[in-house]
Formats: sequence, C-alpha cells, structure tokens
Amino acid sequence: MKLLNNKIIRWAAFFLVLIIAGLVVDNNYYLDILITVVFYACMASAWNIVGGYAGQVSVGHVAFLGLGAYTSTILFLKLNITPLIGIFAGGIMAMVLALLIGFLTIRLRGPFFTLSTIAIAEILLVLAVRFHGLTGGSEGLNIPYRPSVYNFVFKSYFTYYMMFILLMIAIVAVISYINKSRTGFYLRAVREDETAASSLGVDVLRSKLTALLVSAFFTGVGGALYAQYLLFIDPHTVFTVSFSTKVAALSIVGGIGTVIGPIVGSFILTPLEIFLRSQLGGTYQGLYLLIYGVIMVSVILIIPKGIYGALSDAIKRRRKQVKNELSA
Amino acid sequence: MLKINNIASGYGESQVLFDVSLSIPEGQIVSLVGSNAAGKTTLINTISGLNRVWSGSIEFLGEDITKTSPADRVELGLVQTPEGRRLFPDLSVKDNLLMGSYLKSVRGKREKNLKNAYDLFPRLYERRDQMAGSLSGGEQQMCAIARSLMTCPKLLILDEPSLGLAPILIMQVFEIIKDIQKENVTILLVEQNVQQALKLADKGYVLESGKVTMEGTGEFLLHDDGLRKAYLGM
Amino acid sequence: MTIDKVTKEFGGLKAVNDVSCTVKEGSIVGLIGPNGSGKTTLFNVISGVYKPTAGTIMLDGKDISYLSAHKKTMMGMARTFQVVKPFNNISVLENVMVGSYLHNHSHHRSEEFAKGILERLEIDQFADEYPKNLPLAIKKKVEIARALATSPKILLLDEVMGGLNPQETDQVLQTIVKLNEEGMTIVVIEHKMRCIMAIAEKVIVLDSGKMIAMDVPEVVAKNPEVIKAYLGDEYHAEDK
Amino acid sequence: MLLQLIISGILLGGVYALTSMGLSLVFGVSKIVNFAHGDFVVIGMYSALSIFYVTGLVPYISWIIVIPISFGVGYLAYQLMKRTIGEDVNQIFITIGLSMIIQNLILMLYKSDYRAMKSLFDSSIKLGNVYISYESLLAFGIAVLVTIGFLWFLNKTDTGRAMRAVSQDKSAASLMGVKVEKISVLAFGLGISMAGLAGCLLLTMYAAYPTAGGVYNLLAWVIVVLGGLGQVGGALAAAFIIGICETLTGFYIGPDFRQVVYYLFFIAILIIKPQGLFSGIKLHKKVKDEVTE
Repeated sequence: MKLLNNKIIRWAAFFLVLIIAGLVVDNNYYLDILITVVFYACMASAWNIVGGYAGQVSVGHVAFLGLGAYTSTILFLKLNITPLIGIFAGGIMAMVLALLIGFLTIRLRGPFFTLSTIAIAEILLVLAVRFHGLTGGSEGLNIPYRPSVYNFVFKSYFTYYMMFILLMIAIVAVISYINKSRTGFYLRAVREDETAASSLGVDVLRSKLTALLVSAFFTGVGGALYAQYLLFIDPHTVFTVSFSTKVAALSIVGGIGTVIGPIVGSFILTPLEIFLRSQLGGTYQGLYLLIYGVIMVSVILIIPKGIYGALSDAIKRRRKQVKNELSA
Repeated sequence: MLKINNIASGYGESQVLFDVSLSIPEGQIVSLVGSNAAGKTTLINTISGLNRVWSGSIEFLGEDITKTSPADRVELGLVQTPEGRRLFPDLSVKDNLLMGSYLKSVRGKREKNLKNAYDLFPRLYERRDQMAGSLSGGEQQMCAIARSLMTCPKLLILDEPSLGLAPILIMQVFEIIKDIQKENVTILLVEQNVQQALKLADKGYVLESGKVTMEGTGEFLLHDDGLRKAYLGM
Repeated sequence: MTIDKVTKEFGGLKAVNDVSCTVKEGSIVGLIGPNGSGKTTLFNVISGVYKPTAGTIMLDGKDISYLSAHKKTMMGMARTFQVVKPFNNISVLENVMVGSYLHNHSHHRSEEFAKGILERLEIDQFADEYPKNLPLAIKKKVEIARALATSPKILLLDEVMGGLNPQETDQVLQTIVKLNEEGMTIVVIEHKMRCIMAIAEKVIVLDSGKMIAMDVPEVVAKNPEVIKAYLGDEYHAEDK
Repeated sequence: MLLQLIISGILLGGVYALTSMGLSLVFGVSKIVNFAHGDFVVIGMYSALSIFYVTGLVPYISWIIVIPISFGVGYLAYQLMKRTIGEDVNQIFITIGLSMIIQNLILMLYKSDYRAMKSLFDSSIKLGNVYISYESLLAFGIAVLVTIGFLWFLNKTDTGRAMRAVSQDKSAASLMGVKVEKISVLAFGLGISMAGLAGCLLLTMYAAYPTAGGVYNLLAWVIVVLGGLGQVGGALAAAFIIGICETLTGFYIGPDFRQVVYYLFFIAILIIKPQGLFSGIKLHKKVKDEVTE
C-alpha cells in the first residue's frame, strides 16, 4: 500500500509540474509545443495498451483517431451537438470500429494482424476523401472559431492544454489500474505465451479484444480533442498511416509495455521533431521523420527495451548490487 | 575414426550430457542405446554440430572439429540422418535426394550416387516426382537414409531409424544398414529398439541420464541385466 | 475423467489412435511410452490445445472434448508443458498470480494465494526474480506452481522431472505425492521409469499412438508388449 | 472495354507478380517479416529515374543496372535486420523504421512531386478492339522473362533447391552441408532485387512519389497472402487477379478505389481462408523449431 501511495504521489507531482509549466510559460508558441507533446504522449500511451501490453502491433491506430475526430466534428457541424458529448461519441465510435476489427482479425498471427490494421486505415482514408458530402472530402472540415463552452472552443491555449492533461491523467490512471488488475496480468501473460496463458484459464481473445477496445476509446477521444484544438481536420492528417508509425515509434523509443515509456518517448522525440521541423522544415522536407526512423531502428538494435526500460533495468541491477553488498 | 573426449552439453541452461566419452572405430557399426531422455539425440546433435559443446572435444579422422560448423562437418564426411526423418516435405523425392549432393565435393558423383540410391530403394525411384511429405513413414525413412548416402558419408549417424515403423519395415531398415556398412561406411546407430540395434552392432554404448553407464560388444550388452534396469527401472 | 476412443490426426497421420481410459478421482496415473508415441499429443488434446479428431473426453460427467483450453482450466484442469513456457518478463510471483486470478478476483487475495503456493513449493525466495534468470529446476517448479494456482481438481504434468538431477527429482516427487494426498488427481508423463513406478497407481502405456497396456505398475513392467515397445521385439522371448 | 481492362490487368499483374515473389522469398527463406518491401520497389523506381536523368537510359534497359543496385541495398538491409530474425514484433518495427528512413530520404532527395517517365512510344498495338501499349507489353515481357528465369533457378539449380530446402527446414538443410546464413542473405538480396526490378518496370506505367512504398508494400502482401505463402504458382495467379481487379475498379468505380477493393479482398481472405486461396502455409502457425527430446 505504501508503494502505491508513493506512486500516486509521484504521478501527482509529475502532473503538477506539467500544469505549472503551462502556467509559467504563458506564451502560445511554447504552449503549443507542450500541448503537442502531451497529445502525442496520450496517443502513444493509448497505443501501448494494445501494442505493448497485448503485443498486438497495430499500425492502423490512426483509424481510431480519425474516426473520433470526424465523429465529434460532424456531430457538431451537422447536428450542432456539443463536442463535449461529441468527444465521447468519438471514443465510442472508435470502440465500435475496434470491435469490428477485433472480431475479424484479432485471431491473426502478429504480422497479419498488423497488415490488416494498415488496410483498414487506408480504406477509411479513401472513404473519407470519397464521401465529401459528409466529410468535406480532401479539403477537410473547418470548425468555426466561436469560443464558448458549448462549442468547446476556447480562447486560451491553456484551457486546451488542461484538456489534454486531463486525458493523459485518465489514460495513466486506467493503465495503472489495468496493470494491477486481472486484465493486466492476463494481457502480459498473453504477450509472453498464448498457449501457456490459455492453459491457466486466460481467455486469450477476450483479453486482446479488451485491450484493443480501451486503446481505441482513448485514441478516439484524443482525435476528437485534437480536432477541437486545430479547428480543422482533413483525411490526410487524421487518416494517414505515418501518424500511427510515429506513435508506435514514441512507445518503442521510450519503452514498450511500460506506463512511463511512451510518455518518455514523447517528451524526447516530439520537441526534437518540432525543433527540427522549424529549423530545417523548408529546406529538408522529411528530415525529421528520417531521424525518427533512424532513432527507431537504432533503439531496436541497441536497446530493445527502450530508454525507460533500459534505465529501470539499470536501476534495478544497481539496487540489487547495493543490497548484495549490504548483506555481504 | 570419431573420438569424443569428456564432453558436456545441453540446451539453454539445462545440462543434458555429463562427461561423455566414446570412440567409433572405422568400418564398424556402433550402437548407442538408452531410454528416452537419456540424452542420445543431444549427443548426436552435438556430434553433428547442431548443438554447442560446453566442454570437452570432438575429433574426427584425427582432426579437432569441436568448433566446426555443421555444414563443414558434412563436408568432412560426418553426416547425420536426423530423427523424425526431417525431409523437406514440399520438395519432390528426387529434389530431396539431390539436396544430399549439395556439396560441391560430391556433386561430381551425383549421377552415380542417385543411381545407387534408386538401386538400393527401388520404391523411391517409383515415387521420385512425388512430394516427400506425401510418402508413407517407411518410405520417408528410406528417403532420409538415401539422402544422407548422397553425401558420400564416411561416418553416418542414424537417429532412431526404426521410429514409428511397422515391424516388417524395421527389419528392412536394419538390413539396409548392414548393406551400407559393406560399402565402407562407418555407422553410429541410435536406437530405442535395443535388441535389433545391439545384435547388429560391433560395439555398443548405453547412455543413462546423460552419462555413459556401460560399453562393450553388442553381444555382451545384450545379455547384461543392467541394461534392462536402465530401461524399465526394475 | 474418462477418455473415450480419442483419436488425433495430423494430415492423415494418427498421432493418437483410439485411446480409451479412465482416471479415477484422487489417483496418480502415469503415462509412458517411447519417443513419438503420442503422449504429449494426448495431453494437448485433453487440455484443449488441440481438438480431438474423434472421441470424447468427460470430466466430472461433463463432455469437455471440444472446449477451449481456458474453459477447461476454469472447470478444474491444469497442466504444465514439456518445454517450459514461463512468462519470462514478469516476476515469478506474477507468473503464479496469472493462475491464481482465475478464482481470486481481487489483487490482494490472488497475491496472497500465489504466495501461499510459492511457499508450499519452497520457491518463495524467488518470488521477485524473473524466470529467465532462474535455473531449469526452479522454472519447472514455477510452472507447477502456476498450474496449482488455478486450484485444479486434476493436474496434468508433462515431464516435470526431465532435465533435473536426482535430488531435484526427489523433491518434485515428494511434492506430487503430497498434492495427491490432499486429494488432487494427477496424470504424469515421465521418462524416468523409476519415478513412475514409485508413485503411480496405474500406468498407461502408449506406443505409436495406440494404448498397449493399462494396469498397476508391477504388472505393466512385466507386460511383454511393453517390454517389446521399449526394448524391441524378441527381447523378452530370447531372454528366457 | 471489359476485355481491354482484363488484358491491361494481366499485363500489370505480371509486374506485380515480381514484387510478391520477392516478398515471398524474403519471408519464406530469410524469415524476415518485411514491412518495407514496397519501399524497395520505390527505390527501384527512383534508381531507374536517376539513371534516366543522368545517362538517358530508359527503364527497359536500365533494369539491368537497377538489379545489382537493389541487391546491394538488400544486402545492407539484411545486415541490419539479421539480429531480429525470429522476433516477429521487433522485425515489424525495424522494417517500419526502415520504411520511414527510405521514404523520407527519397523525400529529401527528390521532393514530394510525382515523377513519371514520358512515354517512349506514340502509338500502341491494336488487336481488334483492344489497345495494348508498348510500355506495358515490354514491361510484361521483361517480367515474364525474369519470372521464368527465377523459376528455373529455384527448381533446377543447386542454390535454388537449397533455398527451398532452407525455407522448409533450416537445420535439416545444414545437415546437408548448406550454409544457411549465406542462402538467407542471397535470398534476401534476390527478393529485394525483384522488388527493385518491379519498381523499374512500374515506372513506365505509374508515377513515382516518395510514399508510394506503403501502397506497394500492402499490395505485395495481399498477393502473397492471396496466393498462399510460399506458393509461387499461387502468387502468380493472385498477381493477375489483383492486376485485373485494379484495372476494373479503377475504371468502373474510380481510380481512388483501386486499392480499397483489394484491401477489402485481403481482409476477407485473412478471415475466411487464412491459408490463402491456393493452399499453403497457415497464417496462424509459428515458424519455429522446437527442441524436444
């Protein structure tokens, strides 16, 4: 129990520092960076639930993001339903899609599951372009800038920042809960060895499906929030597979299958990306993603557990060493 | 011809072989018997290089081959017919046999060896274009042995050639082994079928829990009570 | 548990051929046979890794032939694997908790339950270690512990003593006997005949997928067909 | 019109077959789950493009140069990836990482423009009502030629036979004296060469752009899965089906739907008949030798 308290306190401190950072900055340029970092941390954490904990590598997660974004935006623009509700509707739509994907493909062996997620994201991309009556086609949809709580549009960047922080708190809380719960144990067992897991009474398919559903929900909610923040969505930003690979890269670099890993990944890579883009964007298009790729490949080859994974291993080893020395 | 000096080996962290030594004189049939899980397959996989030697050494034709790769051992004439036959199921029988003469050093004798194989196993000639996976158990065993013979082995290791075969086929397989010996091939035979294996053997070793517990002529071992004990725990 | 005419085919090859037998509640049954005789396949069919091609498996009067593995575990059947399959990247305690969560829904209770089992198998000092760093004997015990954590009525052990030294083997043997005394039904696949003879009430012998004998150990050991399966034909006859 | 479309589809399918045979080789023999396969196709496209810019050689000739370039690229990629063999998840990530690197390297070097070759021929062949462009006929011809050569290599040479053997049982192959590692690199290099060649030929029909790899990657996998893993004959038939499928949907539904149709096809196959249309290996099965005694 003491450890748990400790952990809660540590997380509280972490979020407090983030919030204070937001208050101190008080500059839209830097707040935008903070928002982007937190947004990617959220998305990477959500992806990690299924990609890291359940070991089911999805590269089509952007489908959930896009569906969430389009659901809330369309509900608002066409039916004038407040995004406050729309955001959750977005999450739920993403879950519905996840359920469909899950039923169809979750039995598939690793690479084939991954391929089918890419295929589904690509299909949604084409559909979003095609049905422009609903989606605005490739021109996308604009959310009018009329700040109000009902419209869920705010003047202050800080308000958005707080929204994303709240989302992150929710994700971290759920993952921490899952981690300690039966589902969490079952997911890890499934990732390690499906046959052995099922021999211990683990319903493998159900566990994987649960992970996918939770992950899809948060990704959908994140997508809807992001749309509200940008006030604009188009198929090529919210349905492009490279978004998914980027999110996966954050988790891998940070440390796959850990609560903190994806956050570490986002806090390192996202500012790097923004920096590179602002410095070199015009002259060297694509350089930042190139660097992403290089970092991702090197991390897999050199520290497969990611930065956080490697660090915590080192700390554990150190502690053990100290303990041994003490006892000796 | 083959000398194994005090080797230890195993899989992962679990040690299977403890201080095993044996020697195989040229031209003989040497049988290695022992109950399940005694370490027979580990031992011969270590001999053919699929398994790493932890300590000790292996000499073949006077040369130290402890660290030689499996492919290079084949080149030297040390060939294994693995347990469970391990054919390439989606290759035709003929292609399986041709794989046996993959090495450049024996490619020249390919036609001759292929003819010999078909003479020895007419059945395989009939089925030469069939996929190996569709053969019956006995035919697969024949194909596996024939494939090994295509490599012009000096020492042929046969791992459980009688496994899963009907009694009549087992008799045939043992006949064939005798024929092979006549062609100047030294044979290391690993068998569960103790009776047959020891009858055939010039020399036998009994392996028990990863250690050699008995050795002697085939005849001697056949009539030893200890052997029974090793097998049936009585 | 009753197994009735169970057959499992792989591409026309009958790995298990028409096997029928009964395992009495509270007994220890040994399953033996030469390499490739279909023992592990039979285990896989019983525990739900494979579905039988034909035949039925009954547990406590219920037909469980086609249930998936996790449902069979819920009904009280647990197993270990010949090649150990520990969850390498979670601690030993957590490995066992995966099992104990089946009947204990709270984190606290399943942890307590798991700890109890670790103590019983005398491996509680490894609770925080990762299985990949442990020697094989401990891994095998972890696997037994994990299976026990599901509170099984019937336990299937696939060569849990393989690769262990004599002392470790004896320890595991004692554990099995103790579990049995507490009322658990146990089926053991084992190569070390000595062990089987020491603990089994009944021995089933498989050869090439067929059951060739089922009796008390002393009788089985003298059965000519069994001797033939192990030693090759004629052995028995010539010996006399 | 229908006949016209089917014939164009078949001609396109010939080139696609190359891509998928390459992937099959990489997956079956080298045991690498390659999610960057399409990007190697694109490398082929841009290599051909660069050769044209520099020397003026057209793809029908420059493929002879593109093949060794691709082989070299494949060799390097293999060295990078060989440590992940046997770890599916890491392979997926590392090849995705590689795909990011390739796509963005091309983006940096060539910008995001669509680049196409100008047609070399101003007329086409007319057979009854059907027009066949010289481009696609030539590309098809080269593809067929190389395919036949490849099949001959696979079936009639010792190295080809060894490749098939390695794909079925690595350790048994090593007991035959096969140096598995060497065969593995060779197969990977060849697989990538075929992707490069396909890219080179595709350039005569389609424009090149940096992220085209994603499309070709999925395309190659779709064909391989459809044809049954490791089944060369199946892959050929599947390539033609996909080619025809693409031309038909492109015409009747709309060019943007070309890919949707076969993605749907792909998902359907994965679900309904995971062993592929023309039998072969199951998608659920682990490729793994278990050590048992």
